[in-house]
Amino acid sequence: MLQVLLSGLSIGAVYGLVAMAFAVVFYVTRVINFATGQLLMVAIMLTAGLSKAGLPDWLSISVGLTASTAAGVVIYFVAVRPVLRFDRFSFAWLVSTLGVAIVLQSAAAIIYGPTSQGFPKLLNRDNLVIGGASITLQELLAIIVAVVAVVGFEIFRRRTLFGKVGMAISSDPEMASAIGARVTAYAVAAFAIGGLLAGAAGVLIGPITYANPYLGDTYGITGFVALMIGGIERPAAAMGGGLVLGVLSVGANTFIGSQASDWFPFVVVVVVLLLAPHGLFASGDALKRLASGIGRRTATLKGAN
Amino acid sequence: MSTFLARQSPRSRRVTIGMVVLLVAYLASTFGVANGSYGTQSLVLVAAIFAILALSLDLVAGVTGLYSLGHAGLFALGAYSTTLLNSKFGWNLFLLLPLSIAGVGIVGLVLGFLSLRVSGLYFAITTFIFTLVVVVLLSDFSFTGGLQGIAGPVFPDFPPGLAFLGSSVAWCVGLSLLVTIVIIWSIRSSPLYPVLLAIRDAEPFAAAAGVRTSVMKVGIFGLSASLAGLAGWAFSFLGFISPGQFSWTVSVNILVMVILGGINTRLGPIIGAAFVSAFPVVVSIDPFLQEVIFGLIFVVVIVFFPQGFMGLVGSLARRIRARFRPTAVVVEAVEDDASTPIAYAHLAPQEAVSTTRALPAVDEVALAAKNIVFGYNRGVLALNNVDMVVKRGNIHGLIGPNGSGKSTLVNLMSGRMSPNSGTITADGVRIERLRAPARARRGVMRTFQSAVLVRELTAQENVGIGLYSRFPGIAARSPIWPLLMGARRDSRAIAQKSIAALTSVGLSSGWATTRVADVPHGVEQLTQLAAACIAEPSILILDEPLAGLSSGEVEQVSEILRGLKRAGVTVIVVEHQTRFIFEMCDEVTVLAAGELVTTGTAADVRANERVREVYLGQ
Amino acid sequence: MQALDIAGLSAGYGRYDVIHDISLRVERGEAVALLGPNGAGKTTVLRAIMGMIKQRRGQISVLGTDVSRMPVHLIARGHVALVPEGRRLFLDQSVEDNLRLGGLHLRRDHERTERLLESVFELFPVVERYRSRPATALSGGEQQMVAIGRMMMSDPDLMLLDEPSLGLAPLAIEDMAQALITLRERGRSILLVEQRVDLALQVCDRIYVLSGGRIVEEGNSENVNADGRALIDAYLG
Amino acid sequence: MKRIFLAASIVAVSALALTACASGGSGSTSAGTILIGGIAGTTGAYGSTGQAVVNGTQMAIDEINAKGGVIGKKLKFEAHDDGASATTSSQLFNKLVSEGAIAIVGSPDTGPTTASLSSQKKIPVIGAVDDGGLTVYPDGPDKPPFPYAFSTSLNTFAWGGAVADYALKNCKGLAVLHDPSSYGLGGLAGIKLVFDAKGKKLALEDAITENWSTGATVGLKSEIDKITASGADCVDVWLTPQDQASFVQEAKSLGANFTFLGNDETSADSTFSDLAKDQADGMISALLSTEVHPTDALKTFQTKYKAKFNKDSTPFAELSYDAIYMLKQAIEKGKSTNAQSLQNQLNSITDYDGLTGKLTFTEQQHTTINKDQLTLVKFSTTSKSWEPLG
Repeated sequence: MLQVLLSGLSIGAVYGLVAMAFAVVFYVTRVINFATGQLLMVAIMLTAGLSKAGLPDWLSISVGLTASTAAGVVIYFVAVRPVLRFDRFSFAWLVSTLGVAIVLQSAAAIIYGPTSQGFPKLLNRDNLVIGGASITLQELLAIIVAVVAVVGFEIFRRRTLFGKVGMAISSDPEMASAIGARVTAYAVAAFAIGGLLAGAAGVLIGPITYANPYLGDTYGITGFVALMIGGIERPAAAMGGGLVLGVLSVGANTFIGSQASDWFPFVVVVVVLLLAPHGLFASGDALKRLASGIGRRTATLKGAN
Repeated sequence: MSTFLARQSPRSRRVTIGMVVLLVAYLASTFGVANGSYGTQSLVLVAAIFAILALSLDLVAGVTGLYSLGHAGLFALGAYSTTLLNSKFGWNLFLLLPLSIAGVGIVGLVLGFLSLRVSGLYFAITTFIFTLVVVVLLSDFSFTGGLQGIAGPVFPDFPPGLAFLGSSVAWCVGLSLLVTIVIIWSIRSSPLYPVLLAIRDAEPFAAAAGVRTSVMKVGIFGLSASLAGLAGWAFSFLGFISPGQFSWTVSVNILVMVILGGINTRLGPIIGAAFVSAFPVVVSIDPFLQEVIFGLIFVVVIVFFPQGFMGLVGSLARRIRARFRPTAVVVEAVEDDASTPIAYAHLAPQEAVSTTRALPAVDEVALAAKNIVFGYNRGVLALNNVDMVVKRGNIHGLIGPNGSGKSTLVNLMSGRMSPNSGTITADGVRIERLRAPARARRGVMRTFQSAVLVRELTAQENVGIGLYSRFPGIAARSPIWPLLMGARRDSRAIAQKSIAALTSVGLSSGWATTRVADVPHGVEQLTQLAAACIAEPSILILDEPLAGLSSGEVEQVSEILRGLKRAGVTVIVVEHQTRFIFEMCDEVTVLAAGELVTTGTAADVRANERVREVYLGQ
Repeated sequence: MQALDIAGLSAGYGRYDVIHDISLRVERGEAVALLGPNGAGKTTVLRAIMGMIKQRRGQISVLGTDVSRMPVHLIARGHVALVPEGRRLFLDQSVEDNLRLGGLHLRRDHERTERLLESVFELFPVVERYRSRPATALSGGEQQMVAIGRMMMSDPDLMLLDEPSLGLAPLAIEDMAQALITLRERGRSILLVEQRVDLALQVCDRIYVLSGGRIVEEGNSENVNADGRALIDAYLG
Repeated sequence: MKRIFLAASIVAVSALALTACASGGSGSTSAGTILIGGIAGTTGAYGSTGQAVVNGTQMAIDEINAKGGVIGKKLKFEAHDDGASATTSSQLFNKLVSEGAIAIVGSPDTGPTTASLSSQKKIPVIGAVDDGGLTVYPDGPDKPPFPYAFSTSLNTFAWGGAVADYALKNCKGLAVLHDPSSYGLGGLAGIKLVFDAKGKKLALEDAITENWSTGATVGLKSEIDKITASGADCVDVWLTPQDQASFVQEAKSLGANFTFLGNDETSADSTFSDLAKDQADGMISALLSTEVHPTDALKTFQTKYKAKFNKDSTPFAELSYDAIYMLKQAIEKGKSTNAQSLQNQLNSITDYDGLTGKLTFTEQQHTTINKDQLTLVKFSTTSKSWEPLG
């Protein structure tokens, strides 16, 4: 049980970081960056490539993270800003960010070849046994990074002036600019943070998955599902969704059967969406809202008769 | 044929000829493809199937504003049910056609019903999850062939006598696409199209016109789903089906096709489908480079032409037309008008609105709100125990300072909201729990403070939305609208009545054909008034009809109100301009801070001390 | 140098102009009211000054600087602040956070920020009492005070107010009028959009009357009070 | 109105264009060449296999053409990337057939599609048809194969059988982790065939859904406990090389003392050994006996291949090369490129002496490689190579 929880949390932390990368961008710009998975891939590929070329691991990792951060910013300027300038409410960014995803992925395949490459082992060799459950240091690191990311982000959001400006932009971008906030700068920052979070997820998962240009698809989609479970409105909720997804997948695998990890999380997602359409952690108390929702519906039904 | 054509007007004759030419060309090209090489066939047929999907998605996404990512899942259901029921149970393929259309349609209705509890992005997400679940189920069960998939059924060849027609599958797919095009284009040319756009852009307006918007949305999603089922049915004959062909990326790709081709256009989804599905097969260069270029095209097209290929074509066409006929550009003409006063048609107040329902019995009560209590979420009460009784055939004013609860009361009377307690009766019937469309059908119509109209439609089309509840079966008939004689007659009737209604509110025919996005505020307000009057309401509620009107236009509205009164319509007017209210109204109700101050004749109200206090701020 | 000088401004949404050829000015330390019926284009004028809509023709200068093509946030940093229609507080944040966000570009000047915060609390003691509450928990009148406070926090030279009396109880309106008069006495320039003529006349030195997107009348408050009463009545019934 | 005419003319023009294409397409191969189509995923994570297939085929065709072709005609090879998409693969299949291809080579990644289309369109599919096994025998090893699918490819049944033989001799219990596609199920079927014949049972069989393009399956760790609980001491990891490497590393770092067995992909190229590094030591797989003890012909081929493509040859290149020569033989014997004739002739090839061994097709046997042609091997980190077992 503890093993399930630990393994689930460690992989959930990676899903959660990708989900958070989606959510931070969405929080500020109301855009879903469909190339988020590919940002993860960029960090993995660069880290692997540089490490193979003989650079020390820490340097490869920092270059990888810097690159995914920068790539996030580039996506904003190339694929998102021009679209939003034309029409703030269009969904056209869906096509353009998807286009960037295809370009990044294929470019990586051209540069590195389509097969998997080795990734520095980092802390993956060292094991820790907690109460009969074992966890590698790398997995522990993933959980720690996730906690730091979510706590750090929340502190930044609620306690610093910059974070509060971000909240203001999220709720009313026009009014925020009317108090002097540079909305564009914040959008750039959001895409950068998104790139950094996705890159961090990549570095954390790399030792298990190795480096492959097509990893972006795999993790983009799981991160997106985690986002759905948690709720898209708040980055912290997205991380929650990732952790829930991780524990559910590992739990389903252990208690139901190996293939249950494919469908069980989706059953949960469906139930979640039916009960709390805006995600599990969207606003404090989903159950309370559910109860009042049912009450309201019965009231209107009665009214209709 | 010739006599049939002779009976038509020159314009509709040209349209009919055009349609026939188009149909013949379509069938000829289907013939060409059916007799073409396998290579051409598989290329065109896959593109055609995606065109069906893209068209059906455009109906929900582009027209109705519901961005569905569930179409790959629905597509999969159609393809798999056809394949499995045929190969495992031997069901006839032609029996499976209606079955998969209806079956997937029903799944769509259920999915739509569940998903529509949330809107916008969350609708996309819920339907997205649906696709994920379908694909996971298809891959994990062994009777579906698991991950590796299953060979589709073989479509029977033509009998020898018809062998010259070529490949039967090509005809099957070609005709499926043709049916889809007919349905989608028919809806686009039917009076349902403006209604759907109104649901997308101006839902309160649609509801106030008597459209049950949520039922309509679920219904349209169901129709779109059944077209996806049709696509799935046809797709199963192309060879091989496996879960990977219906993954979420396919859902996204269909949306990409729609956006890339041009959302909410006739040809855009078809062009987008052809491009996206054919590109990887047709362009044979280094495969990785090809992928890179594919992605770049997405970005470049969307960044430079956010409205897709059709947007590009449209702007080119406008430029060319402008070069040859620079004076004929409508937009410029309108902008010229902007600086001059609105050109009103000759006023004919006595014909303003003919109503058959209202009975001129002045003492009878038309609408009565009693003991109304209403509060927004746990806040202060917006209305506290308010009474308002409106006599039949009267013009009844409702005034009060900002924030006094006038708009709230109007919303309660028109059905946008229901009171916490208290009763509202119209013509003696309790209506306080009815939704807006049901009240509209009972003859209670309203306008909105700031006009909410569909900006991309013309004034005339917007006014036509008001007639939705007066022509039965618009929704049911819309998929084959142009083919129905009665429907075409109705279209003409709706157009004529709309123009007449616009004329009756004093707008000349020039405005009728101008997009609302391009008309000045006053015209928009009057258009809204026309849309409410056209359905011949017995009770008409006007929420600040004068907002933003010039003095000439105010006189115009007065004239219209007098016409309505003559026709026996009961009118409730909320307005700030008290001079107008006192001049026009038989009775006036005054609200302040959510409470009733007084009701009485203009003179009574003017003389009332408390009114002076609270309202005039003295 | 005027606080605000607008010359020949035409602006609107989409293809269509809402306001046509507007020219108006606000001297430094002057309070000016923009009156007119609903939909006359008053809000559009304020939004155009703030850079929130693109204007098609004309020029807007604030304190001698041309802001016609400037992005919104730079205009806001150039000593202009807006109390928008409907207040538009950041509802998920506390009252104090809302106020401090108003002083965003003074964030390095802690002393000044604290001083401004004090002056807001001094003007609206009720706001100080609720400083740590979320903005949603406040009544309409209290929210309006927070919105005005938020505007004051940037220490602006030019204050734009869009119907600040909307939804307020008569007593609250009186308080607010007093607050505006105090601000004007402190040398701030004010452009007030208001439907309540009495309030506008009480606070402002001069008025402009807007109708159908054009300025149809301008004058001093005294003149209007004396013989312009009829004019106002003509507009407001 | 104008728009309608515009649309009509667009449709009409494209109709004409398409008909023109159609008439141009079919006659193109009659001018003294024989077209052989190729479908292989040359992009994607699995792309290197596709490239090997295309290269090997091309080499055979170039050689044959250099020696004057077949029955007086030159061979022409036209290969396309299917991007591992079944839809694209069916489109390409139809396209190639319509251009007059007499047979299709491949596809190594969408084999189920090409194999089932081959029997629908009655056109032979040869060479690397996925990894043989269930792709060619859709209903199981003891049922008839697709009549037009002739796989010279590595065969999951064969590898499964070889691994099972090893396990029966050396293991107390065997656990199998397999992916649920025809690849993993084929391996499982091969293993079970051997176990069933001896009346033995597997200690554990678990299907793991993995992303075939990247591997990158993360739930593998929890399998380790299940395997320990089942009492198995040997694990056959029938997954992608990436996942094999990842699993072996995890298991070893957790101190699990299993004997690890692989599949045909494990030793096909260096992906597994590169990724697993030190932990690859002791991994058991099987290689074609011809790989372990190369013939002179194979050595020559490998040298030429390396010279031409600057890459080491893989079995996928070699078996595709063999497939073309077997096709050549079938054409020459039947003196026809007619599909029916090709089918008959291919079915009667016995003991063809190819790079991958003595190859035979019969009506029941549509895979050339069976477990008797395999040699069990073990990876040694000291020699960095697969060494034959005892």
